[in-house]
Amino acid sequence: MPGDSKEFPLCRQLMKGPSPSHVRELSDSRYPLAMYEEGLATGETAYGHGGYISIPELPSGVAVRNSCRPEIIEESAYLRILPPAGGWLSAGTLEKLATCAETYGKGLIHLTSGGTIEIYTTREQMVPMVRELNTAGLDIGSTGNDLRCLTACCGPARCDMALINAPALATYLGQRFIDEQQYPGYPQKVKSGVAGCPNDCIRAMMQKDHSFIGVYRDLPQINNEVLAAWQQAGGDLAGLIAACPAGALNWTGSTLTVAPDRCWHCMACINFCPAIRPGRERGVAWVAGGKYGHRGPQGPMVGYVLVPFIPIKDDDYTAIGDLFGAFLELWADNARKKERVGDFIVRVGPLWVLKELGLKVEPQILLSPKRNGF
Amino acid sequence: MPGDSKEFPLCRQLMKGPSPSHVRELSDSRYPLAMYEEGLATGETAYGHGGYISIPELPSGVAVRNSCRPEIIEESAYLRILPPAGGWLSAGTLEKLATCAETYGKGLIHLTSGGTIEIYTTREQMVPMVRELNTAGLDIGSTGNDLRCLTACCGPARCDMALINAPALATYLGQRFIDEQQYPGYPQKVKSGVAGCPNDCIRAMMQKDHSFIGVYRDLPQINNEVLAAWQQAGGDLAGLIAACPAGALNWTGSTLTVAPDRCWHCMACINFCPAIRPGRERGVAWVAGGKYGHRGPQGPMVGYVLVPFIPIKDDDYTAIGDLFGAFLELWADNARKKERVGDFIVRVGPLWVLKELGLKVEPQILLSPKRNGF
Amino acid sequence: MDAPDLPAGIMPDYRREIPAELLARQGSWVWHELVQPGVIRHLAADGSELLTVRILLPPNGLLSASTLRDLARWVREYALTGRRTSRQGFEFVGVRPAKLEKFLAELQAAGFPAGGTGNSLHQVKCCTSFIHCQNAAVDAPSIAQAITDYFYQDFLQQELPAPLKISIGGCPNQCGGGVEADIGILGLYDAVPEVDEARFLAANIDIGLLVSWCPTGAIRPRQTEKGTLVTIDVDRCVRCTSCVQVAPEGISLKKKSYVAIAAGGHGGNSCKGPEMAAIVFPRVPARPLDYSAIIDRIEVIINYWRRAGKPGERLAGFIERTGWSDFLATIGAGPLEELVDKRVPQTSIRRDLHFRY
Amino acid sequence: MDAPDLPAGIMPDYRREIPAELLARQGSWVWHELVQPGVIRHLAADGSELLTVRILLPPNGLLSASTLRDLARWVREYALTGRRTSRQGFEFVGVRPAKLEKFLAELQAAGFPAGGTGNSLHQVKCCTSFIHCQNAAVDAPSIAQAITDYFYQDFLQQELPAPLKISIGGCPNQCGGGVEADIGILGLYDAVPEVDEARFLAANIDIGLLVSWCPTGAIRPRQTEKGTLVTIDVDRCVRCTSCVQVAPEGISLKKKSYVAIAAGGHGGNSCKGPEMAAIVFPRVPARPLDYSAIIDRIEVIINYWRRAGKPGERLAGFIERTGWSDFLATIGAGPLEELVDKRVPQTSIRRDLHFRY
Repeated sequence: MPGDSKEFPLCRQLMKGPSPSHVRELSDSRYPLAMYEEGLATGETAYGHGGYISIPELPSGVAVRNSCRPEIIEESAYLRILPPAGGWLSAGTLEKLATCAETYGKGLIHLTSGGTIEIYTTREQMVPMVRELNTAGLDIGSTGNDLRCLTACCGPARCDMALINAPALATYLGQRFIDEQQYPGYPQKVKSGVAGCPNDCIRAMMQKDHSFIGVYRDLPQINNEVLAAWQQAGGDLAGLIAACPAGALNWTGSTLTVAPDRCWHCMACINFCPAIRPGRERGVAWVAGGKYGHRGPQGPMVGYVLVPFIPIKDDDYTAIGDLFGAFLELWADNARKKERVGDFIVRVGPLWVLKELGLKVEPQILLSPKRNGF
Repeated sequence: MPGDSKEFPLCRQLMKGPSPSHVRELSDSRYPLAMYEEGLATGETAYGHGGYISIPELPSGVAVRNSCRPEIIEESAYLRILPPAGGWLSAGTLEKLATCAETYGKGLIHLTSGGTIEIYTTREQMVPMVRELNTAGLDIGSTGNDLRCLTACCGPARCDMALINAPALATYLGQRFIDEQQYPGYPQKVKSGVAGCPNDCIRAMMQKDHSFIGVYRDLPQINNEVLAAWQQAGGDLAGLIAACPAGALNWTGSTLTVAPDRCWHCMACINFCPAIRPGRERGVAWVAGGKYGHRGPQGPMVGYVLVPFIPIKDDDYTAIGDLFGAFLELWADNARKKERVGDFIVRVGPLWVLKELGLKVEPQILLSPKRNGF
Repeated sequence: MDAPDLPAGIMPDYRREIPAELLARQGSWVWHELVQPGVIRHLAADGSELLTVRILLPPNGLLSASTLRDLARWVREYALTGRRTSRQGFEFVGVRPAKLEKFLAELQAAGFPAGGTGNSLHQVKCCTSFIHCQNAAVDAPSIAQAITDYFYQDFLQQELPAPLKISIGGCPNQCGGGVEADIGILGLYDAVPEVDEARFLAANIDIGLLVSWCPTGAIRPRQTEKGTLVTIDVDRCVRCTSCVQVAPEGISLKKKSYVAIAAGGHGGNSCKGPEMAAIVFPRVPARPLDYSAIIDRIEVIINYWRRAGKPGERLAGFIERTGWSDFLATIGAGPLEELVDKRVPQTSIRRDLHFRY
Repeated sequence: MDAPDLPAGIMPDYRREIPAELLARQGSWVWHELVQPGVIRHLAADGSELLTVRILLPPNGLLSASTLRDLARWVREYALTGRRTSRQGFEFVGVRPAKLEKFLAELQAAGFPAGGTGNSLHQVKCCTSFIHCQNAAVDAPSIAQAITDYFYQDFLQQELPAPLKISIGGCPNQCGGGVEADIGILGLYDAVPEVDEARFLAANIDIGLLVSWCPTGAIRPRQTEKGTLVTIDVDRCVRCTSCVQVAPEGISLKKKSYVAIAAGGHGGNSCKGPEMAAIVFPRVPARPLDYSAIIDRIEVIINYWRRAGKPGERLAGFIERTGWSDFLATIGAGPLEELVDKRVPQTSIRRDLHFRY
């Protein structure tokens, strides 16, 4: 930031608080701070409509924001990088990103809310930057009407709740559908996610057009020895029993059991107590239609469950990939222009989607049967 | 029924079971049983489109069903009688109806599912029959696009749960809006009901376009002496506490209390235990939009609560009548042709109705605030 | 709404139907209990009592004048007054305790037994159908008769987990209330209405009303050289027959019909709040008088609830506790594909992972 | 999707980001516990441990190359690897227990303190807004900064009833996820978009898309002599700005803006199932950098929940237990008229009598 203390007064103000400041990061880079100051001062963004651009030799993942203040910056081009699943970033990758951003960009990295990584740059620097990213095992994509923001939770490398290997499944899908991530050919963007268990820490059911969530089909496994130790150490048994939203936990006085007909296979007891572990019969539920945005007839919506349980055995994701691809094709063939998956499913009906894909309605996906004779 | 045992075989079959038979009633009257036999035999009704007819000197409540089998009966005319509220029928009224049905009709009385009373007759007999009904304090109406099926539950003359005098309120409304019951001037029929408490035994919230339901605003009254006696007589205290859907009942070991912040003012505990009586601060909730029929954009629907509590003091129903009339006028002025109240309210929004009537949104009517930024 | 040349209308005064001694007791009742099937005792704080006897009427509240006179006679002899119930049954209110046994015997002998209270099968409510209505797809009264005959013992005793109300509506108008009962039967049409172009054009049909009344937007106007016609989208049509009601002159229906059976409707506000019944058997034949397919399915539902329901647990609460997936599987409901909402909002499909197996 | 002349794309392999010793332990973790704010200990069945340190990043995940190098250096010196969280925070995974204290002190000194775990304020998630986006109605990062500064202690300690997640989306696209957090902030436009007829006609605008994208049917095509124009129904328009996104050439917007504050969003499936947050303050000024009106309201919400929430009770569960009517009244929400759904289905209005006063 320039030395003159009268410059960028609003930006300066954002560096005064105790918490980490984005303005400090911006000013430590070659980001044009005057653009941000302008936005803050006028109460309107200084960027104008931009879009995805075509750069020879590059797939999607290259875009530009127009500028309403060309005297500050003509335009702001940026690359969008496909992120390693699960958010994992080794020291080497962090350094490689830093180097790319410094060498070819504005020295700034953006970990977006959608899960991708962006580097602000110029059109000219894009091809060399992508070449360098490629050598580091990274690539660009995820802009325009393509398969976007394919993300996962951290997975079993760190999490004790992971029912499936979410980063592995996301990586499998990402590789199999790499063209769909890089070459926009869909009616609209389609965000996808893989969550390792029904806790859905990444909120895939709400944010993603198309997601798989790890689930179990048998019952939570109770280890009564561990339970006794947990109680001795102050574990709150009454609180545990009350935590079950389905009222499925029963305490006989000496052992804890799960009522098979009541358990709805969530994570409440498992989250609460180390003596309870998830069931062993595992797979994914398939959910489609989530979105945060207020576009389209439905606006923001939570996705619909289309299949409650698809088994996963021996880390074979082929069947899930087949379904993932078949659905995207069905949507692409039948959606209206710019129709998000959620709006599409509401319009054609979840039933139609299942029928077209040759799938049956499993009773578990019914909240209740319809309450009319139509 | 004619003596020939080969006639009306299907009708005959319906008289063979142990339970009371409608065919026995039909055959004890001058109802043309061949019409019913025809319907049963073909699997299709033998009646055709009919409608409400105009008889000089009579208001609505006179109608006709056409016949698809004119050789059996040319047409079937009928009167619809406004029922005494609460379903109350004295011996004298029963006899008067019997006499009217025999003298002027086919000797058959129909207690309809909508709560009215019908007598099948001919066009010619209508005027004299209505004159005789009038002398008995009865009148016709409730056909066509008018105020229909204004009914109530039995009320405090028999029921221990009645929070308000539902038959009295229904009778007040029926008298004040007698023209609206007799002279169709609305866009569509509008069924109305008054239920004495949230048990809503008459299902007004579901069946009626427009209803008032007795509610209380303070807390259920617990008599701990009666409670002790009830427990001694085998009353199930744990069952009582579990019966509260809001988890608002607390047992201290010696007394039972209601948590004021949890109680949602239903009848669960009051229904369960004689030691708990409804609160004393009483009034009605106003509900609009219920319907069973699969017509209109919404099909069958439960009504919306528009006002949670309108106090009733000293049996003064004027304010409720004012609201009842104001709403009907608003609907009549703004509804589309043949638009039921439920479809109307969904189209214009409950908020618009409240605003036009100069009413505020009370927080109790919100299930939750809207879950989008629209 | 001026009708100056007509006499002022009369709203009947319910108080005239109730003797003064009972009117005077309005609001004094503080509790009620079931004495035996069909007999309810209301209690006042001062310990006084009021007996009610509820009887089964024939389906659809159809009563000959002579039956009506019987009811009147019984009222005069045994009770203070009477009332029709909202389910088309009948109650004698203020029955003299000393005469109760005699009265019940007389009712039984006359074929109008007392019952339908508490944990019993209550009066089956239904619409008029083939007896006196042009809209009926199926004949609700004869279905009601068949059901009541078959489950007659459940009307006479109180051995079910909780009250059981069955309602039958013969067509999509659902005057009989099949949409809201513990078990509901809905008469439905099989065929999509058809437009008779010549008759349609000849009649003066309100096309705006026709289009706006269609709940699914299946009817669209179509300009032709001869005038405005409509087309009916077969995929969108839900066979509600609204269009036939608006334009019987130009739109007709092949009357092939069936019923859907629904379960778990509930009113009142002491549990989840009022909810319509949910369709569990979407397509059951209902050719008069062969109702075995309907009765079989109702029996499956009742038997499961009777076997696994807790005391006091209505069918809706039972399903809520055990879950729809179990209920649907146990009763053999379906096909499941036909239980899913066809219209927006598609509230029948889950948006959480609360699965029961 | 053939692009024969381009090299095959690369989906990064997440396993390259995780050292072999940690990959080998995949699936071995059976429990986790919070050691102190910002420090999580995962436990394996064999008793071995894995430490994670979570730090606060600047709003919106914007990091200079030098900060990125700091992160890399810390990974190399103190941990096995790192990861960005889905809330734009950062975690060091596999922190060496012996070096934990030193590491935490170094992070603190560098201005990236550990925290945001368990019953604390977690990283405030937000979109890019005025920093690099054309759609923003308000500037989410500076709002996030103001909130984080103000509630900084709640990030550093775990004294709230349960975790608290705040998200901010600067425009109706809601990339920041304001619609789903415990407390969400949604940037909204005040003005209804306006059609510039001359520019609209001059541009080649896809009218079908324009009409179909409008969530409320507020845009209708209108034939004029000059060509097809559109009109925007002011009463129906919900200011989602979809039309401006489809046709920026012909439809423009006065950029007066504000925020709505929502509460009680929740994901996961261990309670009611995922639900978006509900609007409680529909219109709060958000002029940069005067965010006191936002912070005041958030503080009212947090203080009430802090005072009356039970241990472990997320904001949504707290509201569920105490009821919306109480919550709205206590925090002074409203005006209530603006909290009601404007669109079908109007799920915000009750259809039962479950009233709390």
